[in-house]
Amino acid sequence: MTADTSPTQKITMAKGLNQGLRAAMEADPKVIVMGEDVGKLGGVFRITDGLQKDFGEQRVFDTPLSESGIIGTAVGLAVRGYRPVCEIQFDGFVFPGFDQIVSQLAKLHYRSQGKLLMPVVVRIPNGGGIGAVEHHSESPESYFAHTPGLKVVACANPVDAYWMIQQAIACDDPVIFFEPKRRYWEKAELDPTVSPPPLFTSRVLRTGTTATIATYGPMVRTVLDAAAAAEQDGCQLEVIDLRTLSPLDLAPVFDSVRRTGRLICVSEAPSEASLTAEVAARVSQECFYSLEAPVLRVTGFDTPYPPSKCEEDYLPDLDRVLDAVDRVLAY
Amino acid sequence: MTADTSPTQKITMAKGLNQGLRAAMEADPKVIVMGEDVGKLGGVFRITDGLQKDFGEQRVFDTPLSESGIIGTAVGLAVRGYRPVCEIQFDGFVFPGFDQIVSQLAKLHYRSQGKLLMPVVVRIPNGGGIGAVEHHSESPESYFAHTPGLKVVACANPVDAYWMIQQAIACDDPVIFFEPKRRYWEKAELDPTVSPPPLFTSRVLRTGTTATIATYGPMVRTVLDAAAAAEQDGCQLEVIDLRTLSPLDLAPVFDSVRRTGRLICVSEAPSEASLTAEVAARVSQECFYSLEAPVLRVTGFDTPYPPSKCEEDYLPDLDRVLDAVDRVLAY
Amino acid sequence: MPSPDIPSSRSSPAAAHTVMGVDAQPSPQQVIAGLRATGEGEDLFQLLTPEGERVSHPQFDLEISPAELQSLYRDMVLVRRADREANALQRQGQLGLWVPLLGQEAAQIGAGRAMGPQDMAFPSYREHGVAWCLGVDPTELLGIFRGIDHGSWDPISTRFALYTIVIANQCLHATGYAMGQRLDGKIGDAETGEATICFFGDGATSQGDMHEAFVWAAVYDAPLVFFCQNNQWAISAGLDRQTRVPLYRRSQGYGFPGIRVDGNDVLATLAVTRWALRECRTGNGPVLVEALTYRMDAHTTSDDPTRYRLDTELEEWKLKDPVERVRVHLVREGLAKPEFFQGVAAEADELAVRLRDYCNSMPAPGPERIFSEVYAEASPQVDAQRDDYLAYHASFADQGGDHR
Amino acid sequence: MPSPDIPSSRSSPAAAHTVMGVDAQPSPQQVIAGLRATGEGEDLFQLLTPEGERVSHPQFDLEISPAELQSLYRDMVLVRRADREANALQRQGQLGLWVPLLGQEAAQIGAGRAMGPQDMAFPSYREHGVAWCLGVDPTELLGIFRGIDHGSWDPISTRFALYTIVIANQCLHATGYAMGQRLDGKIGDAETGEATICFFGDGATSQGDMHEAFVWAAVYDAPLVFFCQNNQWAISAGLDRQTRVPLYRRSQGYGFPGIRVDGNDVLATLAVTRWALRECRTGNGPVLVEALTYRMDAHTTSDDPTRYRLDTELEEWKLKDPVERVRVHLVREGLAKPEFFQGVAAEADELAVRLRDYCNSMPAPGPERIFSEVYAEASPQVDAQRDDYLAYHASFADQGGDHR
Ligand SMILES: Cc1ncc(C[n+]2csc(CCOP(=O)(O)OP(=O)(O)O)c2C)c(N)n1
Ligand SMILES: Cc1ncc(C[n+]2csc(CCOP(=O)(O)OP(=O)(O)O)c2C)c(N)n1
Ligand SMILES: [Mg+2]
Ligand SMILES: [Mg+2]
Repeated sequence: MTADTSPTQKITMAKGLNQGLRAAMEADPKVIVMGEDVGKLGGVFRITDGLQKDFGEQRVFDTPLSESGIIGTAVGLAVRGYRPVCEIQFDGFVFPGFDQIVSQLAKLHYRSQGKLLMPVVVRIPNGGGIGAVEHHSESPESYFAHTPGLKVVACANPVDAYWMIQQAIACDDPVIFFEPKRRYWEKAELDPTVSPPPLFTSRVLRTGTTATIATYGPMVRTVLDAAAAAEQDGCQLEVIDLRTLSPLDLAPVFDSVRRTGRLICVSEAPSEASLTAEVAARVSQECFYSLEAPVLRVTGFDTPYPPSKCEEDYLPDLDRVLDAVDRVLAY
Repeated sequence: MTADTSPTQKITMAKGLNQGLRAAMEADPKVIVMGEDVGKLGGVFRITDGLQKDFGEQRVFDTPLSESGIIGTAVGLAVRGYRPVCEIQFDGFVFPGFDQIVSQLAKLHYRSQGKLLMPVVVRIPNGGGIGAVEHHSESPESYFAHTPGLKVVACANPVDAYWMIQQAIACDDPVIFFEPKRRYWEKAELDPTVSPPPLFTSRVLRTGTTATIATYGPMVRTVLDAAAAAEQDGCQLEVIDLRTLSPLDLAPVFDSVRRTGRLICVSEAPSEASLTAEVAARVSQECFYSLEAPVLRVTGFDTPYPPSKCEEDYLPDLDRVLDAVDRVLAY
Repeated sequence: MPSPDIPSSRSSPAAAHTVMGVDAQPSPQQVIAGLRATGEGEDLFQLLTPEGERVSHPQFDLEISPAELQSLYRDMVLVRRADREANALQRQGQLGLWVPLLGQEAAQIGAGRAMGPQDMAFPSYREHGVAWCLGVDPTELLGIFRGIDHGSWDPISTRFALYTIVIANQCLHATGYAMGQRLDGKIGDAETGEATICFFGDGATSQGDMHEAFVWAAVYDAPLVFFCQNNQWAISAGLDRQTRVPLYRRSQGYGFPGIRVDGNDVLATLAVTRWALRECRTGNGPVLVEALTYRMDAHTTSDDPTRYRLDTELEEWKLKDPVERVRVHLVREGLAKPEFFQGVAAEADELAVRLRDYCNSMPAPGPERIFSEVYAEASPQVDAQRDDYLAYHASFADQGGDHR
Repeated sequence: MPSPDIPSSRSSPAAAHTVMGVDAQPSPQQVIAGLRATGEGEDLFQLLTPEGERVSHPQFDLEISPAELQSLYRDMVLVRRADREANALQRQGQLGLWVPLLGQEAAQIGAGRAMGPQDMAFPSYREHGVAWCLGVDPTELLGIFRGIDHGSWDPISTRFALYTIVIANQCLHATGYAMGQRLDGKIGDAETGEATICFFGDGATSQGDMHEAFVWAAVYDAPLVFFCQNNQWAISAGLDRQTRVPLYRRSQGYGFPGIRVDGNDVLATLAVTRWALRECRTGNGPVLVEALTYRMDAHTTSDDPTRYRLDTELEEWKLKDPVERVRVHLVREGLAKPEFFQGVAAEADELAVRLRDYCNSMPAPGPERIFSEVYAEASPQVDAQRDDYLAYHASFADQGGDHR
């Protein structure tokens, strides 16, 4: 195959999402995109760039400044047969829409015993590391994972971003879709002819024998970097990108831990009652006889997100991950 | 001491809360009670019964039907120097106020670096078991425990109810105060002259050697009943009422598990990314070398709360707790 | 640092008042009391007085045959009877709860009967009368209150969304649905166009979602009738806990019309709602209708209204009973024979028996119901929990049935 | 089952319109276009025209000395200069973000200067001019945008609450605070009574919290001025994404007065806000003030307005510049000498230098800041995490400073 005809292109995650949205809109006329500033502006991160121009103001529209309105009307539009893709501008602004998500979006399929479908995707750029002001660096994913009736996924690289957004839109259940905002501009090769793994599966990104690290979203890059660094010290880390946060797909993690005997779970979010707690609890139970050390968690602290000049210390980084590796190996 | 002069009285949890509120209002004129129907009606559970009559409409008032309004104005009243006690009518109705709780109530002390105090108590009757319609049986405590800046407690008996509500009101931090609604009418002896343990501590309610059970709120009664039943089978269960859900006070749990080698954690809430996951994760780590079996969790299912005719099956009961005891002992 | 010298103002409060169209200088108390005048006034649109007298109205009127009048009467009697029977079933322990519609029959039948076969309704939780008009049988409402389901009817084929308990949530769903009607190009003709109607109470008007629904519906010209049943109470909270001024005025600030109708007058409610739906279908939506009515029973069977309102209030409202005034009208004008009334009464008795029989024979769901339809596309997590629990549950059956 | 025969209505849409005070039968498009007429009209209250001409107003007027005028001018020039300097600091990498006030100086100085020393303000995040009036030095705003703090000033002693980023959240805080002023018995006298003023944008009016604040403030007669800076844009969303009609009309539906003022006219804004605060202090609150103004710069330094609005719009608004019209007025009427303008310009230069110097020397917080003041009463959980992390952090220092 020559370079000219190669379908592969190097894209950023932002572009991957944009192209994925575009493909989903082309595939199904019921897909609509709504949110604050998603039209002419293309979203504050430009994820919806050009979509209004190409699909019209009926299918891509700016909304009033009201998140409950965004989710609540999306519910009504779904009842009417649409497949709304809602953009929440920043993680910290999903809370005015939390009631509609938890009380309605998550429950209507169950309430109606399947008579109503809720194929709504709520896109949320999440996490810190971009030097932003308050409320722009939150990691609220555990709230949604704790909410039955929702599905929750987190993409971590441009290729997954491209596929996962399409799969989420095609899913007949409500999907809370997390995008690691500080990774929007990282690049990877996308070959759109290679078909993707199913949406609700986790993936082993790197195999290893010394210890396992499970993570998701913005921390995947950090953990991969840590694994590369650790290799130089002769330490082979197995890295798993969870991808689906609800339902969790822990089988690959169990398999891995049965081989390595050690697990570290990494997330930016505060730790108390979080997804990392869930992973630790489940693995501690399932792999009770295989674990040679307790599951360690490397997370954000149980404090509000600090002023951004402190975020380097707040966010787990390569060093904190490697420190945990040292600690887990010390058992 | 003769019966006449004994300060002890037999009260329900509802009465304990009512008297606790009354005592707090008498002690501090800045304490005000606000919420839907808390005035003449005394709240749908009558927890605020008689307070408006005795303290006046300025200090005990019915609000518009708006939970964001309840929390948001309470924040403003706290800035003004008041100590608002907000009633949320049912667990399922806290979500319209979630944004104000998470974005403001939890963060203002941190944002202002201590220049503002947020001594606000949000009372939430929680849990199922009363045969109610949808949204009236939720267990949302993990959402709050996952939110830095909040403190979260759950009372489980009339005596604790009486003291804990006073302690929560006296606390200078925002406290989300869970009341197990199906236990409102259970009775116990209250001796108001005996001083209570500190608010943010868990308590061993029953000592035992076979296994430890940690729980809170409505499940405490269930677990105590299970422990009594287990005793007949020669099984000595240690029962710990967590009482404080954030911060957790796990030292007594660690101590206990180091002795018993086994832990079961019980809650009505769905399990994914919940408080029981947190307890399991922490205990699995701290007591790694003491645990003779994995920590088991007995919880509600990861489904929306079902129609109430199914709630007997949904809610952990004596049998499910004992089944878990059998399983944890089988390791 | 700011400059210290602050200029002073000559504008007096009195002068200022004139800006708002108030010339005098009333006391603060007077101002607010004036604003709070929420009673019935000339702005309350009526076609049938409490005494059963037919009045006309310069803008709206209704041409209505005796047969049509009878059928409205019949609907109201039947839904009232179903309501009373369900209330009794709760008292007898057959239902866990009931939410009575007593007193709101005209508002609900008037609104429900105004709907065309292409219109969609989003109720709150008290709209048993609207359900009736859309062909949702009263038996289908029982599951919710018996704890068997969260709503059993098909919201799509009946065009009656499921009951929504979290106050005002449904108002945004209705807005989204109506936006969809517009996106689908179903707006334009007063008869064949589509519209949506959304039901909510006076208390609901204080919720943020209500406002956002107003904002969105106005911005997107949604074909949506906001139908407020102001029954004057939100549990124990009287109207003054939600507003200073009549609720129908809310819409003014959003740039769409609001109208107040006597919600105990089925004819006026029918006429106004029909007008409002036509406005919406032609593209002039949204429209707000406030139906002034009264909750004649408790908030729910769990409520005790004696704690917060006077009996005299109820007595006054009994004089404005929505069903009685139609009966009086039919009788006085000779529009219905005694046999008609006997027939309706017999139908009501039959309905009550049918409801009771149905209720008593409703099967309780098994534990598998907990796990049913949590997702459209199965979740391994829920499936595993289901399988575990059902196996565990079956183990008791094996042991001889009961839990220990 | 409902009766099948549905009576028919005689009410025509035309007749119906008359109910709303509209006699003709306009097309849906016309109706909505009419409702959407949000431009400036006779309802826009002004005391100083864009050309710098002093006009009077029958209801409001302002007696103002040359010195007072000069001081208002000075405030506006200085806050504009601080704003431009901060914007430049962001461009130079000294700040992570800046939120410009450019164009909104008159609205903010007018409102801020109307406040008495007993009044309290709840800002959004763009109110640098109001901060100025309350003695919050511009340097104190920098920490937020440099990522050093979330607001450093004392909200109690300055009577200027911290910036609130989640849109409209602060409106409920202001309502609660004003309810507290009333509970404390501080209402009654137009001069000595207390009032609160709450700042928010046009976009904020669509949030549920805004509505709930209107409801609560009305129900509890809160001494609260709702001050909306309608700068016509919410990032890229024009006003038509939030409303059909001018925003000041919103208050009508809640039963309290609303007034629209030329927000680029510092005199008019001062007069109206002063009146509104007096109304509130005497007990006639709440009051809504809409200050019509224009966001002359980007939403923030991260924004690119060329993507969504035309330059011509900005050019038009430059003709209505809030600072320039005061300068022209002072010059034309001979109310200030050249030395005055030179003095203010020199002051502005000094302020800019001071701001820059301060910014460049702001120390970054250490990691302990993460754990500081999470709670008023220490949490063992946070303390343990702090101790662990600081020990871990110190271990790098021991190793020779840097992370590996
Ligand atoms: C968000 C929310 N808060 C509180 C409740 C509890 N609640 C149920 S009905 C009700 C009063 C509703 O009043 P209104 O809107 O006037 O309707 P009505 O019951 O009078 O028909 C309240 C407070 C609820 N269902 N949802
Ligand atoms: C709840 C919430 N949603 C979204 C945002 C993101 N955001 C920040 S400013 C803004 C526009 C605000 O517009 P407006 O209220 O008119 O104020 P302005 O910025 O024009 O002063 C938006 C959408 C936010 N801060 N909070
Ligand atoms: Mg009501
Ligand atoms: Mg704006």
